[in-house]
Amino acid sequence: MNGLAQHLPALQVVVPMLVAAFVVLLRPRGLAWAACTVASVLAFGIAVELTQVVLGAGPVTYLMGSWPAPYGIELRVDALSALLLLVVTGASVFALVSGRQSLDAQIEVERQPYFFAAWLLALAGLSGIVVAADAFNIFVFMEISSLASYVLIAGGPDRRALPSVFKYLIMGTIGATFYLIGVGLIYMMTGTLNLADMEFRIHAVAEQNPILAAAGFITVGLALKAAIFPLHVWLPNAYTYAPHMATAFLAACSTKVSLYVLLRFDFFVFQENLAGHAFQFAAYLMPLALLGILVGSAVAMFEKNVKRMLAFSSVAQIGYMMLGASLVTVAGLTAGIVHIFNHALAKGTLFLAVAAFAMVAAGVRLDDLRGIARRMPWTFGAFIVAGLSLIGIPGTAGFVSKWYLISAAMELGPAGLPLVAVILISSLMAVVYIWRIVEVACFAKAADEGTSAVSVSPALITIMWFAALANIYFGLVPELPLTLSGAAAAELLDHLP
Amino acid sequence: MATVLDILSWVLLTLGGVSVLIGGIGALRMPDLYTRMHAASVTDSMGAILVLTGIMLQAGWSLVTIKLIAILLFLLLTSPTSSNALASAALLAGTRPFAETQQDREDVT
Amino acid sequence: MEILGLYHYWVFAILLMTGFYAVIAKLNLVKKLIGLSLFQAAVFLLYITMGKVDGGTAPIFSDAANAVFSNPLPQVLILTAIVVGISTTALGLGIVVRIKEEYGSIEEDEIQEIDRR
Amino acid sequence: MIVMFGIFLLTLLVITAVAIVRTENLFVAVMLMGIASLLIAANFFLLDAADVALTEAAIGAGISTVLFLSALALTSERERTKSSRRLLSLAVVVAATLVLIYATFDKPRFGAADAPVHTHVAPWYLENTPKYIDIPNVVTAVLGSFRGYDTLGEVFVVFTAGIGVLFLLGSGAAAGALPEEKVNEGLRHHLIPRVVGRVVIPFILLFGLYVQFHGEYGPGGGFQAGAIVAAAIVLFALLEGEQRALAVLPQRVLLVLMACGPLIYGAVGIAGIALGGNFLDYSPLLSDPVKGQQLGILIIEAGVGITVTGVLLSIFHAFAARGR
Repeated sequence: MNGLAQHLPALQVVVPMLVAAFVVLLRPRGLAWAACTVASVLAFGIAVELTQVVLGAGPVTYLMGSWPAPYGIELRVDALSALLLLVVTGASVFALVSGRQSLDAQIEVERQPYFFAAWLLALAGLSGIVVAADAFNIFVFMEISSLASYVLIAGGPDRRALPSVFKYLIMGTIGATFYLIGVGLIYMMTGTLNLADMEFRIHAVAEQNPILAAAGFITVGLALKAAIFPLHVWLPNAYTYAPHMATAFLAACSTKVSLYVLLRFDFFVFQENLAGHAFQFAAYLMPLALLGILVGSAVAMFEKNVKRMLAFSSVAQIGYMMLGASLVTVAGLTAGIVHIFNHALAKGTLFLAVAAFAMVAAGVRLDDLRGIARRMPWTFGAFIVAGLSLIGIPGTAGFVSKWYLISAAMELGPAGLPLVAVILISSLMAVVYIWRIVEVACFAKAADEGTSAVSVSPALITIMWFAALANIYFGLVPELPLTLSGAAAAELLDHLP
Repeated sequence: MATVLDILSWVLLTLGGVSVLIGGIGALRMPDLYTRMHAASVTDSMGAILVLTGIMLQAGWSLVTIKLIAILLFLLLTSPTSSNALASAALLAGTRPFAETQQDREDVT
Repeated sequence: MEILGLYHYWVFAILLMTGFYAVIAKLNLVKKLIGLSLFQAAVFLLYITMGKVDGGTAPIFSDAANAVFSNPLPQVLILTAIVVGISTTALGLGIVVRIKEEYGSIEEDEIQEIDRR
Repeated sequence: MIVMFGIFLLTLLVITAVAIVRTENLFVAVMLMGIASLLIAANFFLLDAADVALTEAAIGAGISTVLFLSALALTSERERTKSSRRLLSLAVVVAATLVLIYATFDKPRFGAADAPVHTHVAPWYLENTPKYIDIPNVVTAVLGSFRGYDTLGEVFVVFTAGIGVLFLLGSGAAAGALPEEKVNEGLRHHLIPRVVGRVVIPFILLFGLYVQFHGEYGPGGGFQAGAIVAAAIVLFALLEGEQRALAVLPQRVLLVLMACGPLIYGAVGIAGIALGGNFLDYSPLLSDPVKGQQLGILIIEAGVGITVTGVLLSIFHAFAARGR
């Protein structure tokens, strides 16, 4: 078994990818879901195994084709990548296991093999980005994951999915191409594509024009993909009109992987090499992060469609992650990274609950959810737990990251007070928009009771509650994500002199 | 011998270039689709033959020459065919020749 | 030679931005995709330009001794990028065709108008 | 001379690009885009990138134009509305152009042999290709082996696009049930194109195979070959009608081809693990590592060619079936 264990970083990507090619050939089309789920579970197992290895023995590297590092392609899994792998594969497993019923309702059976192949390709693409240690390889897998996500989102039954996905395709491609330009400019000045080698060789040319331009292109390109305010315009519609389970999967992990690449580049490649790196973070990214938090939450307060409300809330949450990173301290980064994990838990659970609502109610607008709490008490309970986690009530996972974020901001002294204020205000706004749903669901009179003969599958309820309890578990026992993100933050920052 | 070949090849290349130029001017200046196609075919036929022969003379007797002959054969087969397809498509789509309409108009008045 | 080198990079910049302009300013969805192709093609030019070596030949070994070869790596990257580009275009066109079927239009403003109703 | 030629081509390219943006006729824009691709390909050839030039000509000017045209046939040929936000867009674009031009001034001199690009990683490939892989075309060596993982990813990008189009537009399988009068007859009643097509198509297929298997020695490889073979079959479909093309290569077969390429590629990679190497390590495939590398590259190139053919044809049929 030890023989296979050393290949885990490669298998993490290859297993879902090859199963995807296999899925389209499956004859009884119902098998597609099963094959996809099995591959996802396998990928999750590999991610767990890798996390244990990383926690025990530090970063793992893997040489593709056995070629030495800057010449061949290297894979590298460290604490940060392990955390992201857990989030990506975990989200996929949760959404698939619980989502059979919802997906069957939204995707015609004859189209399902393509849909599930695209799902696995999205999974493989996202994992591929996370394990890659090569700038161009990241681009290739970014494209796999993006194309596959476009397919997933376009599967939505509402025709408005199509213009939204087109917009996403255009903006996503612009982002990827900007990234490619940036990588090209760096390659031109350093002659290498391997990230570690790049960091080392960029020293000599750090102050020259092309590197500055490259930093700009890469940051803007990845910010587009990560939906950092004000480049988030593709996100709300794409998440609103996608099939519910695809939203649950993608909302939990896809933008965060782009954010991960951004952190990789900013901290590994540029950090020591650009004059005033910390200052640039504070000057450009922090205001955007703060604006994103406020605008995202504010818009969410007035949204009438629950999925869109949660999507805008995602824009705000990405702001939290950026805010943590833009403090450029161990505490700040730890908070930002742990929020990647906690937000995935909370938002994933919320979208699962929304998918369950959608099966019984007529739609996912606020009006459709009148009195839903009485009809679906279990689902609604899970929704409340996840909502509390999103707000950041003590005892939930969301509280952990907000607490860390606030204490990181307090480290700045008096200058940190406005940041704390923003975080608190935004949390209050979160209370407002979650409350709007609670109010409608509990106290409004249902328009038409008993129209739905459909009942939510036990798998969905179980998984949803499992995820909701995970929110509480990681709120009370946050060791695992905190250890990983602490290690990740330390790794990102030990490059500082 | 080499010089003669060289001179010959350059003469062919120049002539080929001139035909391509004529074809280009014709395609710009002619009044309607059919006459434009007629002009452009100078590029296809004379231009291609002359230029490719010129290059063949430059290349001497080697694998390159054989490839060039293959290209030439391919062009001689496909370009008249595509012109034919284009013209009949235009006719089907109802594009009338310019000169004819002019003539018709004069006949009417 | 210096001017030619810079000229290559300038053409890259101009092409890139011409394509970009079509993507952001045009409302026709097919035109946006055409602009996107142009935008990506410009990047290909950037990579290939940096791989050129004076007096070099294509990096294919032949019998000629001590030849100078141009850089193979950017060429490999761009081979990949070209294929990625056509894949994106194909998927984009597929979406446009579906939009046309559902909305009867491929103009962004008209589609927004229809959705608002 | 070459310098002047380069400048000429590039200038032409800029003019074409501006024309593409300005024209309101989408058909014209697509044709101009094809011309721009050919100009870019010619320029790549001047820059010593024979492989890339071939690919750009086959894919950029060929396949991409076909796809755009089939999409235009299903949508509309003219832009109805003009631009929006023109001044804002123009301002953004001009500013970004200036930034890019500003960035050019510290770049290594064009063609300088001592630029970092030429001194760091690339020489290793040129030095070690004869030693480890021993094929003349270094581009194929890097593509197939040294950076084979990127190429695997690329095959999956193509595969994803194929799946996506089939998912969106349906697999075109319904075409078989069409009433007789609606069947697309292609140009069956046009004698000249059909006769010439019959003569030419076998040679195009032959050329495709040549490009496929000559990739180790000269410019070529799976992507180009796949595009060429697909082009030949598309030509057949145009001349003889969709139905006949689908009779030769039914949708189901195309789907199998599409999925087979990645599976073949992945199987070679897994074989590397099974035989004691890393993923995509071809050396253990045969007792002689160099021969093993060559075999590995041959197989994965075949996988690439199969996928590209399958995907391009599936996409073509999906668009074509939509038109009826």
